[in-house]
Amino acid sequence: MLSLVAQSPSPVDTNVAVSIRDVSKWFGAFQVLENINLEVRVGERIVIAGPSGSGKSTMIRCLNGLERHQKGKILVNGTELSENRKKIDTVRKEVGMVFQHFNLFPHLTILENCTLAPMWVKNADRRQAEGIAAYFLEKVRIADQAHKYPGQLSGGQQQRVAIARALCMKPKVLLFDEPTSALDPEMVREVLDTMVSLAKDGMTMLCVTHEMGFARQVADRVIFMDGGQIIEENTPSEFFANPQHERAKAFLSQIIH
Amino acid sequence: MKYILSGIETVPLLLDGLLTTLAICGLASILAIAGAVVIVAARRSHQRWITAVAMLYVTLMRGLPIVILVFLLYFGIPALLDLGRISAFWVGILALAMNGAAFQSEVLRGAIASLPKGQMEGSHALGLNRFQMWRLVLVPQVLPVALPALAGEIGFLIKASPVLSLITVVDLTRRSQQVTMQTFDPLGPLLAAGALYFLLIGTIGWMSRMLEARLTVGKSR
Amino acid sequence: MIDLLSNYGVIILRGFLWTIILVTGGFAIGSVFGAVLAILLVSKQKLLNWLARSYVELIRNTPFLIQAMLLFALFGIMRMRLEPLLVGLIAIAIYSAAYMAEIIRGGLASVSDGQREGARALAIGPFLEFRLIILPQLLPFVLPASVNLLATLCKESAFLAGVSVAELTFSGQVVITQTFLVFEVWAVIGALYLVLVLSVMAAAKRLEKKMTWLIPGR
Amino acid sequence: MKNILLTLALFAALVGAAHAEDTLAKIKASGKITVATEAAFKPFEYVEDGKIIGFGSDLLSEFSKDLGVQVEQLDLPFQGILTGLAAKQYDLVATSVTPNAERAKNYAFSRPFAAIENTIVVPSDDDTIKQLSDLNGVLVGTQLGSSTDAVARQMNDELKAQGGSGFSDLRLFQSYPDTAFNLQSGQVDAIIVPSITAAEFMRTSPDAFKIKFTYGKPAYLSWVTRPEDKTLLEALNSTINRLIASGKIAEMQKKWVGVNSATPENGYLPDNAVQLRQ
Repeated sequence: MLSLVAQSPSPVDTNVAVSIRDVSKWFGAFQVLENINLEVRVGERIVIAGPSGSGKSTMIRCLNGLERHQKGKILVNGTELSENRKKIDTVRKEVGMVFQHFNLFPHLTILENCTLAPMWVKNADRRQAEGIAAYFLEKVRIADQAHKYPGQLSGGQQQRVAIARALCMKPKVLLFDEPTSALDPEMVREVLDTMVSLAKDGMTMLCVTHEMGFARQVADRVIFMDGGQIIEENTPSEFFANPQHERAKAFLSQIIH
Repeated sequence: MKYILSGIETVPLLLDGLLTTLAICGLASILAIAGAVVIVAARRSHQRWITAVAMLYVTLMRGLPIVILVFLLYFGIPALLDLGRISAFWVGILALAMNGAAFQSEVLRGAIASLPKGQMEGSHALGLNRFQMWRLVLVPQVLPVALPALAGEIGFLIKASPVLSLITVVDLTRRSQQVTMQTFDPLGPLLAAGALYFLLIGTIGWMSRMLEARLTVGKSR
Repeated sequence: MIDLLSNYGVIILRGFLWTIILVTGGFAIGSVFGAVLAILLVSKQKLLNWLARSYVELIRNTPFLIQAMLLFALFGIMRMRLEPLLVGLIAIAIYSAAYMAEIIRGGLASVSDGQREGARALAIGPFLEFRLIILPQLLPFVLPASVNLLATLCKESAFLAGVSVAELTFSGQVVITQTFLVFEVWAVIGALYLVLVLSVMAAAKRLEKKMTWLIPGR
Repeated sequence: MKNILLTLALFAALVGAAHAEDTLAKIKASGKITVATEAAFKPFEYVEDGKIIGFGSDLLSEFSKDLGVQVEQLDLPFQGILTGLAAKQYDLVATSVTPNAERAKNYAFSRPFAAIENTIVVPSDDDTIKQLSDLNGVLVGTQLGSSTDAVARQMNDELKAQGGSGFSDLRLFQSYPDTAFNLQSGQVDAIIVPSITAAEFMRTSPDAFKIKFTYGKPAYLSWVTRPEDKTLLEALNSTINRLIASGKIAEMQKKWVGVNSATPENGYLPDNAVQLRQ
């Protein structure tokens, strides 16, 4: 079904994965997000860039309720994020997140990290959960490490496990919060490759990252944020070739040498 | 409330007990730190039996309640060896110092263990002798790590010091009991003594935290 | 020495058993109370947080003997007749709760916020988050530390003799008033404490070794 | 352990102890006598305004005057006091001690300077305890290691011998004032204390307690020396004899205790007393 009025989709529009409308957020007196409006369609890959403190991490953390917005409306797969715990949990089951510091559970094996949530949250039985985990660990090319503990893996491997762990919940949307910025340079590539292959499979992705090569390669749109606002929104080719905004230009000149 | 008031009135009567507690803990702390250095040196000795004795000593001190240590030193051993008169004040200081030395030696050992290995190798490479290495290179690095913890250990020492009220020493605890027996006020003097201990130990703890904060300033992390 | 043990061994043994009962009982109650305090210590409820913090600081910054004396004086003023052994047990519970609270709080602080976020992002609810993520990471830290606390309690409990609680040290005093065998009695009592405390400490060490595999980052 | 002993031996050597010579000679030579007192036995020895005072202090100043020496007075709990004497930590126990069979086996006692009785004290509102048999099933308290500790055990045995159940429990406290606090706060039903202590309790808080009855023979109060220190004991006895003869002891009894009690020159010791065998 195709919506005719793309500007104002109805909440039940199954083609819209994430819809952010007029969202603002404050930490105390400091405004971190200011009237954010963004709509992500199913299968879209969005890269969010911007200097540190621009609110980009906060924005995607609002999308699974790790942060609460104070004004505006956020709909994820048609569910509105509110104070309601049930709704937050519904959203979290459908949205995977990959963190800068992986946040793997150190006391559990790789396999257990991947089966924990499916078994306890989605009540999958062990064999089923392990089957799914094995599939995704294979996909991130780390299946041979399944019985090791996170502490025994390199950073890049850990991040790939984190991606697999998120995938095991069969999410409709994947959020990436600077997934490569805590990694040693030689490990960035393997994680980005994994993300590219996910993108090729049609996963809806929102990535906060400074990896502009990745943005060029897979992003449908680049969002540039500064001072808690979305300043520019463009296709990657346009954004890199011809940034509209002064601050975007300054930012790009800093990160692309 | 009435007891809090009577406790406040009691405070001046307790001050000489407080002074005794301070004197004992002060002297015991100095002895304990000196003893700790000796124990650490013994544990680093190449003579196996010296190391073994030092370890045995530390184990004994960690396993024996200070109450029993004091009773053994004050009642038991003089009776066994037919020693002459010994002073409860000094036995008390000795007991606290013996106990403190064992615990503080562990603190020092930990601090020394935290030094990067390269420091010793570097010193050797520069041709420093053992003494120079410790004085010029290692001690200045160990102290900032160990000092706050050592100050904290003094707090433990003060908390253990009421044990001396069980032998002759009229410290803060025993002084408060004396006042209780004199005035038949069962709670006031105790509350006052408790408050004084709290202030004393709290101050030591606060100082050790300040020290820690000061010493870590300017250290790259 | 043999005379001493055959005639007064029962008194000493009874004291030894009471010390074990006092310490383990007080520790058990103190642990529960300490866990509650730890939750208050990390809570954002200002008043409760302040109360818990004050309690912990008061107990940790005063000598155990003074606390025990105060407790006896308080029960006396309230004219409540309790077995001295029970009051001693309560004193140990009160004391250990403060230290336990700090141990648990330290354990909670050692589990990073990232772990909680990781759990939340997977839609794991608060109860499961605690059971599956926080608790298993807390235990390797809390268990050895609390067993060490137990060893400390064994030693501190000797102070209870000063308030006439019939534990091991007090039983030593009783035997001495009847035998005047000062050194022998304190040597026996000391040996019993050594065995007790060192075996508890050894248990803590084993526990620590056993649980290192659980500690993040290794 | 070896380590502790070595340290201690070293330490003791530092403190300096020449224990081979006669204690009295040593006291006179050093010009100082060290005595141990449990200052929790009003009116004989107790602390007021940080100073130990009482009947014993008056006696002690007479004794030191006779010897011509200074006094160093230690205050320590009662249960350690005799063993500390045996361990030579002081020259004399200048605190009131009753010569009983257990103690007389190991220690020498001076001529008594006062007589006391074992009294049973109850809260003033108690009407149930009138005689020994009323103590069956009652929670009784006294001081650990005191003369009344032994008396209490004897009473309990007697109750049981008469077919009673005995005390429900005998609770031992670290000092006599402790027993009074615990009686006052209802922690025990009755306490067994020396009559003088009981009188003191009555004076301090007249509404709280009642003296109910006395038990056994009167007991005497003496000071204690090591059995081998005969010269010191003789010096002490001569001071006490002098004071009794001059009527000074009676004066002191009046002043501190309020009543007079006669004390014998002989026959105050149990048959097994070590000093009788010498």
